[in-house]
Amino acid sequence: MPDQLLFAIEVTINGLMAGVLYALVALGFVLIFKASGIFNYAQGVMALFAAATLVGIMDGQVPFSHLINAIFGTDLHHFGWHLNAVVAILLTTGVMILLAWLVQRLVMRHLVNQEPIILFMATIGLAYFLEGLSDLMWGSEIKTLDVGIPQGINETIDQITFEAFGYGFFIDNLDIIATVIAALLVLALMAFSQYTREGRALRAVADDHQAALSVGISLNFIWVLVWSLAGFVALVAGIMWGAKSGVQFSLSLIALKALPVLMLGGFTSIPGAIVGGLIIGVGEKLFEFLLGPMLGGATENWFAYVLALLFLVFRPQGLFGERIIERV
Amino acid sequence: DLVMPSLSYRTGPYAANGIPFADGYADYFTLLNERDGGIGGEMVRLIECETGYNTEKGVECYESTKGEGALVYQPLSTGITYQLIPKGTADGIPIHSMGYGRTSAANGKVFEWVFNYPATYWDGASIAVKHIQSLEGEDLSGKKIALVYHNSAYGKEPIRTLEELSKKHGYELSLLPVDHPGQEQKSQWLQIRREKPDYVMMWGWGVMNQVAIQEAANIRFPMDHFIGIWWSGSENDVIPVGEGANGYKALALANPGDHYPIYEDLKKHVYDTGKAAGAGDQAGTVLYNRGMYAALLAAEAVKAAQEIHGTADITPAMMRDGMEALEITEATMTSLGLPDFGPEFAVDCGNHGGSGLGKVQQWNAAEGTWDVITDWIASDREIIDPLIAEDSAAYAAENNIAERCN
Amino acid sequence: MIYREAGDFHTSYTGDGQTFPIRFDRYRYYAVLAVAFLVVPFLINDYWANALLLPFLIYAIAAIGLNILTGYCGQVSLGTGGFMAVGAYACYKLMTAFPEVNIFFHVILAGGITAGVGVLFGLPSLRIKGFYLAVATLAAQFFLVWLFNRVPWFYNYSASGQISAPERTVFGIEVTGPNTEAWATYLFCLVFCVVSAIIARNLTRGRLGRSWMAIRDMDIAAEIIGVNPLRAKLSAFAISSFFVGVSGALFFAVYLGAVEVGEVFGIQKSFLVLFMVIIGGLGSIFGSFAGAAFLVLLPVALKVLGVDMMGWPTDIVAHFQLLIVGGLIVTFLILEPHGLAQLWRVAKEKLRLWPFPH
Amino acid sequence: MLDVSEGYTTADGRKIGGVVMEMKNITLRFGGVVAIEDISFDIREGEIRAIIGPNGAGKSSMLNVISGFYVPQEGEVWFRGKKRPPMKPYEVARQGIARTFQNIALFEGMSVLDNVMTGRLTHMKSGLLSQAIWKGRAEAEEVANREMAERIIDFLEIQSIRKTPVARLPYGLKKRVELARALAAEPKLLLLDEPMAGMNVEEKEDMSRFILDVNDEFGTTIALIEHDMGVVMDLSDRVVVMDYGKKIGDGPPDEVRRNQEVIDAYLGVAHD
Amino acid sequence: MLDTAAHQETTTETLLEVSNIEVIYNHVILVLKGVSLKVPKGGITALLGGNGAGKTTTLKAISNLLRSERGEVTKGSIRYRGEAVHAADPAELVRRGVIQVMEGRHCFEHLTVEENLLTGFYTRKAGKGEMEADLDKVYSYFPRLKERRKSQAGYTSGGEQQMCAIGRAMMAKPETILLDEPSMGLAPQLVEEIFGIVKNLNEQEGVSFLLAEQNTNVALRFAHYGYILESGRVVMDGPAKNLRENPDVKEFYLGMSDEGRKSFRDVRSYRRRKRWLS
Ligand SMILES: Nc1ncnc2c1ncn2[C@@H]1O[C@H](COP(=O)(O)OP(=O)(O)OP(=O)(O)O)[C@@H](O)[C@H]1O
Ligand SMILES: Nc1ncnc2c1ncn2[C@@H]1O[C@H](COP(=O)(O)OP(=O)(O)OP(=O)(O)O)[C@@H](O)[C@H]1O
Ligand SMILES: [Mg+2]
Ligand SMILES: [Mg+2]
Repeated sequence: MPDQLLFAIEVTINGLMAGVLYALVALGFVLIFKASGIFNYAQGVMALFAAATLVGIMDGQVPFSHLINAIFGTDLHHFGWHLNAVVAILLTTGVMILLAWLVQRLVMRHLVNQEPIILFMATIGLAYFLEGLSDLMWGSEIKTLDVGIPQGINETIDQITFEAFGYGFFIDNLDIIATVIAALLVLALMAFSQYTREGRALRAVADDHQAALSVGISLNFIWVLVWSLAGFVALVAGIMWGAKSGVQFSLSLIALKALPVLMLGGFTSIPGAIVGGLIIGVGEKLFEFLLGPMLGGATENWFAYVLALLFLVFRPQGLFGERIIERV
Repeated sequence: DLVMPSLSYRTGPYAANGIPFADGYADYFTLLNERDGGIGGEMVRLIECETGYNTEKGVECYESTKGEGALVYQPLSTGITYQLIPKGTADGIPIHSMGYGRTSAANGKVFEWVFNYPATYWDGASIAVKHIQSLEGEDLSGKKIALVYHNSAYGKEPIRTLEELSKKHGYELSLLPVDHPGQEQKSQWLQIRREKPDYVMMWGWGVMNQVAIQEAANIRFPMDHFIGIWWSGSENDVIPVGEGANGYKALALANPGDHYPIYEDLKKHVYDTGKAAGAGDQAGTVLYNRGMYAALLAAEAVKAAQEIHGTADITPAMMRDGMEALEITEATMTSLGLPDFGPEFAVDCGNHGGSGLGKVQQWNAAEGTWDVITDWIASDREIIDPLIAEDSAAYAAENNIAERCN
Repeated sequence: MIYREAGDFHTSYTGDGQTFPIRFDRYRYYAVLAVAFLVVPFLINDYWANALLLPFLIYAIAAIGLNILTGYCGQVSLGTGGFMAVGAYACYKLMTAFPEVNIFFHVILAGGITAGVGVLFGLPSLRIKGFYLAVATLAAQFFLVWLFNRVPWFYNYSASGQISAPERTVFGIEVTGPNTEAWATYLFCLVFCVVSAIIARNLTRGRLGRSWMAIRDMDIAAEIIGVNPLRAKLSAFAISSFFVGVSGALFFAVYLGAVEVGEVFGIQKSFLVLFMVIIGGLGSIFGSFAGAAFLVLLPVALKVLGVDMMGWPTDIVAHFQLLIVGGLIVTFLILEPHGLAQLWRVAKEKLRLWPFPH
Repeated sequence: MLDVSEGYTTADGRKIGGVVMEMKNITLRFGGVVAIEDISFDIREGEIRAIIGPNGAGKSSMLNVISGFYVPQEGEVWFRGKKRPPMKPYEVARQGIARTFQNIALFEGMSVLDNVMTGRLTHMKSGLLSQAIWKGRAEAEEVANREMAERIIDFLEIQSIRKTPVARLPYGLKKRVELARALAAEPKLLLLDEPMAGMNVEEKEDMSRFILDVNDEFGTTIALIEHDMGVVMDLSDRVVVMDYGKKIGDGPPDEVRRNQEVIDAYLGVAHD
Repeated sequence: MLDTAAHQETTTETLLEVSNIEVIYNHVILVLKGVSLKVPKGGITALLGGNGAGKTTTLKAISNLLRSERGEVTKGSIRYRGEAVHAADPAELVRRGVIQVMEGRHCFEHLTVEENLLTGFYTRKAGKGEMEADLDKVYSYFPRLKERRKSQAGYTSGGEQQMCAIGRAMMAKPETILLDEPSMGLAPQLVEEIFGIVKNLNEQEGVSFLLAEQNTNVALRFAHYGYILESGRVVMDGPAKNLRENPDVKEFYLGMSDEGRKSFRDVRSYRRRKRWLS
C-alpha cells in the first residue's frame, strides 16, 4: 500500500529529525569524553541549568529569590526587565564559561590522573550539585522558553509533498532549525578538533593525563576550554529541548536519550554523534511504527539501547570510536 | 492539636505540579488557624515532608510523621498510595487519595481506611466518554478514540473502563503508551496523525502533558477533541505550548480561578500577613485550588469527627469516622466561601469514592484561563460499580479481608 | 584508642588468610554483630526499621552484589535496578504460585533466577568494555522494566500493574504484608545481609575473587596467565545478580510491600546503588556497607537537621540536600578517590604510625 | 655449527633434551605491517633460549604468538610433539606456559601475595559452594597453594613486600613480582620479555641468578628476550636473532656474536 | 673516552637546584628523605641508584607531576634559574624550558606516532615551517619512527615507544630535559645512539640534562657529574670520572670487581649490596 509506504517515509524523516535532537545532547558528552576520557554524567543537568539560566536572565528573575525571601522575609522576584534573546544567550554562555572554570578549579584539577570511574563519579556529584543549584537559583516550576524558534508543521513542505504525492509530509519547524544548528555545530567542532593544536591536545589529554602534563599541555586550560564548549553545547540542547517541552527538571533526563547515540557513534567521535543520532532516531521510530503495536508500544526507550548493544557486539568501539587498544 | 502531614514534592521531576498543590493545602489550614483559631478550637499543625515523588522517601515521611498523631495522609502519588494502603490500614490512619491512587479503594467495604472521593479515575474515563457522547449526539459507534497514557500503573488505570465502555458504546479504542518521562512523542503523534482518531484522551503527568499538547498542536489535531484527565489539565501543561494549546480540554474535580470569596479571606489572613506557604503566585491555579480543596475536605471531615465523638482533639480513628460521615453540600461550600466550586457528595460506609462527578474545562490561551464548559457530569455507574466490586473482591481475597458494612 | 597490630603474628596460612587477621578488628566485628542481633531488635521501632535500617540492609546487599561485579571484576553496570526488579518479580511470582513454601526459599530462588538473567545480559561483556559496557547494561535496565510493565503475567493480571506482597511468615512470625513487626522484618533482612557479606567475603578472597580482580586490573594479562575471561566475567555477573536479586526481592516483599516497577526499579535505582559502591569503595565489602549507610542516612540526617531542627522550608532543605550530597561526593573523591573504605584504611595506617607522622 | 637434532650438552655440562616447542614458518601481519615473516625455530627441553633483535623486530610479537594472544596468518606451532590447534591464551597457559610482559602487566589493585596467587589459578579447582562457605576443598586448596606461593616468594626474596599493593612498588621489584607470578604457575615453559630492563648491574645479577636457578632447580625451559648482550651471552644456550620480522641468526651465543649480519643489524659493535 | 671533566669546569651557572626535599606519597609513605642536587647549565647530570631509590620520584618532584600521583613535596625547595618552581603548573615549567621524559614511555596510545611528536610542539609559538623542520630532525635521529609515523603509538613496539617519547620531548625545544631511564628496553645499538643524541643536543644546542639511569655504565660515560641515590638519600656525588673510578661504584653499579667483569653465570651466591646506610 503506497499510503503505508509514504507514511513509513514520513516516520523515517521524523526519526532523522528526532535523531538530530538526540545528537545535540550527545555532542556535549563526546566533547568532554574526547578531551579527558571523562564520562560526564552531568551533561543533562548542565542542559537544564543552562536553559533555566537563560530563561532567568531573559525574564529578569532574581536568582536565589526563594532562599533570600525565606531568610530575610523579603518579597523579591523580578528585576523587572526583559532581555533580548541574543543578549541573554551571550550572558548565559558567559555563565557556562564561569561554571566551566569553577568545575576545573574546584573539581577536575584535584582529580588529575585518576581512574575513569572516579572521574565519572565526580561528575555525578557535580550533577547533584548543579541540580540543587539550579532549583535553588531559579526555582523548580516549569518555565517557558521562547527565543523565537517557530514550532509546528512546516507548511511549505506539507504543500509541496501534498502536490507531489498526494500526502503532505509532516515536518516540524523546530526540527528543521535544530538540524541546521546541529550541522553547524558539528562542522565547527570537527574543524576545531581536526585542525587546531588544541584539538590534538584534547585527544592527548584523554589518553594520558600525566604524559600530557609532561609535554606542557595545561590540563587546566584544556578543561576550562572543553567544559565551556560542552556548556555551550548544553545550552544549545537546552534551548531546543526547552522550546519543545518547557524548562524543568525533566530536561536533565534527555541525557538518557543521548547515551545509546553515544554508544553507537563512538564516545570519541563528533560525526559519530550525528550519525548515531540519526540511526537511533530512525531505528526507534520505525521499530515503534512497525512492531510497536504488536509489542504493546512504548518500545522506544529500550529499543535504542538494545540496537546500540547489538551493534557494539560487532564493533565494540561504536561506529567511529577510536579502536580500543589491546596489547601486552 | 490536629496534625496534618503534607507529603509534598517541591523537587524532582514533578515539582512544578507539586508546589501549587502543597501551597494550596498549607494555605487553607493556615487560613483556618489564623481566621478561626483552628478547627473546633483546636489548632491545625501542618507537617510538611518532602517526597520528591519518590516512593521510598514517601515511606520515610510516613514513618517519621505518623508518630506525631497524623490524622490523614494525602500520599499524592500512585506509588506512595499503594505503599500506604496496607500501612495505614495496619496503623489505623486514614489515607485520602483524592482523584488518584487505587480506584477500587472506593469500596469502603473492603478498604476501611482508604478514601478517594470525590471521584476516581474510572469515573474520569467515563465522564470523558460522556462528554464526547454529548458532542457527538450520544452515538459513538464507529468512532475512534485514542488513549495516550503514561506507561505506568497510573496511566493504565482507565484502560479497563474504557474497554468496557467501548463494548457498550461501540467506539474503537487504540492505546498509545508513553514511557517516562515522555519528552519524545513523535511516533505516538505521527500514529495519531495517520489514524486520525476522532478523539484523543490523555492520562499524562509532568512533562509528558506539555509535550503531548505541543505535538497535538504541531500536527494540527483539533484541540477541542483532545481531553485530558484532571492531572493533565493544569496551567503548567498548557502555558509552555502557548497559542497552540488553545481549546485543549481537561477534566476538573473542582473549579479553577481565584474569584471566590475565600480568596478575600486568604489575602487578608494569609498572603498579606506573609504566612503564605509558597511564593504566592499560585493562587487560583488548578492545582492550588485542588490542594486547597483537599485541605477543605479534610477540615470538614475533622468537623464531622469532632461532632460524632464530641471532642475537639480527635485521633486518626475518629478522623476516619468523620471521613466516612462526610457530606458536602452546596450550602456547606457556600458557607466556606467556595460557592459553585466542587460537587455535592456524601461518603458512607460502603462508598468511599464520592459521587463521581466531574466537569470539563477548556483552555483559553488568549485569556490564559481555564473555562469550565460543562456542568457536573455523572459517571456511568453501571459499568464502574461491577469493576470496583471485582477488583476490591480480589484484593479482599488476597489479604483475607472480610467485608464490612453488611 | 591507639591502633595496634604488632604482636599479631600468624603461625599458619589459615590464620593469615582470615577476614580479620588482627585480633582487635575481630573483636569489634563480633561486637557489631552482637549488637545488631541481640540489642537492636529490642530497641527498634517502625521508624527506625522502615526509614533507615531496612533500606540500609537491603541496599547493602545490592551494593555488595554490584561491588562484586564492578569493584572486583571491573565491569561497570547500570542495570542494577532492572536486576532488582527481576528479583522482586520472581519473588512475587513464587510467593503467589507456591504460598506453602517458606518465603525464605522464595527470596533465595529469586536470587537464583536473577543470576540467570544476569548471565544473559552479561554475555555482551565479553566484547564490550568500559563505559560502553556501562551504557550497554542500560539496555537490560530499560528492557526489563518495560517487560514487567508490559506483560500482565508478571503482575498476575492485576488492574493497576502493581504487585503487592501477600502475608508470609517465618517460624509463624509475619515478615511480609501489612501487619509485620519492625523487629521481625529487621532480623529477616539482617540475616540475609550478614550471610551475603560473609559469602561475598569468602568468594572474593579465594580462587574466584582473584580471577575477578585479575580481569578487572588487566584483562588481557589475566587471560594470558590462565584466567578464562568468559567464566570469570559470567560468574561475576551471576553472583552479583544473585545478591542484587535477593535485595530486590527483600526490597519488594519486606520493605515496600507493594511495587510499581518503573518507579521503584527505574534507572535512578541503578545509579543510586552504583553511587553507594563507588563512594563506599570499589572492591571492598566494608565499603558497600559504608556507601549504603552514607546514601541512606545522609539525606535523612540532612532532612532532620534542616526541617525538624532548623525549621527551614522543606523545598529549600531538599535543594540544599542535593547541593550537599553532590558537594560531599566530590569532596570525598578528592580526599580519597578510593572511597570511604580506603579513607578508613589510611586512617588505620596513620594510627599505626602514631605518634610519628610517617 | 652445533648439531642439536638429538639434544646436546651445554658448555657447563647440562643435558638439553628434545624439542619442547617448535615454531614452523610463522608469519604474522598487522594490516600492512609484517611483524614476523616466515620464521622457524625450536626450543628444547631444559634450555635457555634467547631471542634478540632491534626494537620492533617482532620479538614480543613472537612471544605473543606462543602464548596464543596473536594468531599468526601462516605457520604452525608445535608443542611437545603435537601440532597446537587454535587456542585461547588461557588454554595455552593451562598447558604449562607462563610468561612475563615487557610493559609490566601486574594486577595493580592487588597485593604482591595476591598477584602471585593468581599465578596459581590454573592449579585451583574448588567449586562455588565450597568457596562460598570457605570450608572443605576451598580452604585446603587455598592453604596448599599459599604454601607454594610462599616458596616462590622466599625464593625471589620478596617476603618483606608480601602484603604491599603492587602499585606502590618501584619498577625493578615489579619485574620480580611478575616473575614470581609466572613461576607460581609451575610452568614447563617460561617466557620472559625483557626481564632485566630498567635494572642496574647488581639487580641484573640477582635476576640472572634467579633465572639460572629456576632453570636448574625446577628444570624449567626458558625463552628470554633481552637487550643486555652481557646477560644474553652469559645465560643463554642458544640465541635466535630477529631483524624486522626475519630471522637472521640462530645458534649458540658465541657463534651469533660473530655473525656479521647480526653485528650490522643489532649489536653495532662486536661485544666482548 | 670523553674528556668531560674539562667541559664541566667551564660552566658554573646552576640552572636547577634541588635542596633538601622530602616527598611523601599518600600522606603516609615517606620516599625522599632530604635530597639535594644541582644541575649546571649545559651539563649532563646523572642520577643513579637502585630500584626504588627514588630517582623517578625526584624527577617528578622537579617537574611537578607528583601531585597527580597523590604525592607531595613536604620540605625543601626546588629552584629553576633561581626562582622557586615547586608550585608551578607542569605546563608552566615546560614553557620555561624544563621537560620530562617519563619512565615507562607514556605515549598517547590513540594518537599516531607523528601526532605524538606534534604534541611536543604544543607549547611553542613557532610556525608550521619550523614544525616540519623539527619533525624532520627527529625523524633523522630515529628513522624507525618515520617508518611507523602513521601507526597508533599503542601498537608500536616497546622500543619504538621509547623513541617516540624522547622525540616528543625534543619537539618542545627545551632548555633542560629530565630523562628517566632512556635506555630501558632499547637495543644496544640504539642505546649508544640515544646517548649520542643526548651528547649532541648538549654540545651543539646547549641543552642541559638530568638523567636518571640504571645503566650506570653508559650513564657515567656520558655524564659530567653524578649523584648516587639510596633509599631516598644522596649517598655519594662527584664528577663522573671520579665516580667511575670509585671502587664501590665499580663493584655495585658497574659490575666490575678487581678481576674485571664477571660473567652473570658465575655470580654464584647473591651478593648483597653493601649499604652505605642501613
Ligand atoms: N597489535 C599490533 N598492531 C599493529 N602493529 C603491531 C601490533 N603488535 C606489534 N606491532 C608491530 O609489530 C612490530 C614488532 O613489534 P614487537 O612488539 O614484537 O617488537 P619487539 O621486537 O618486541 O621490539 P622491542 O624490543 O622494541 O620491544 C612493531 O613494528 C610493532 O609496531
Ligand atoms: N604512587 C606511589 N605511591 C606510593 N609509593 C610510591 C609511589 N610511587 C613510588 N613509590 C615508592 O617510592 C619509592 C621510590 O620510587 P621511585 O619510583 O622513585 O624509584 P626509582 O629510583 O625510580 O626506581 P626504579 O629504578 O625502579 O624506577 C619506592 O619505594 C616506591 O615504592
Ligand atoms: Mg618487545
Ligand atoms: Mg624510576
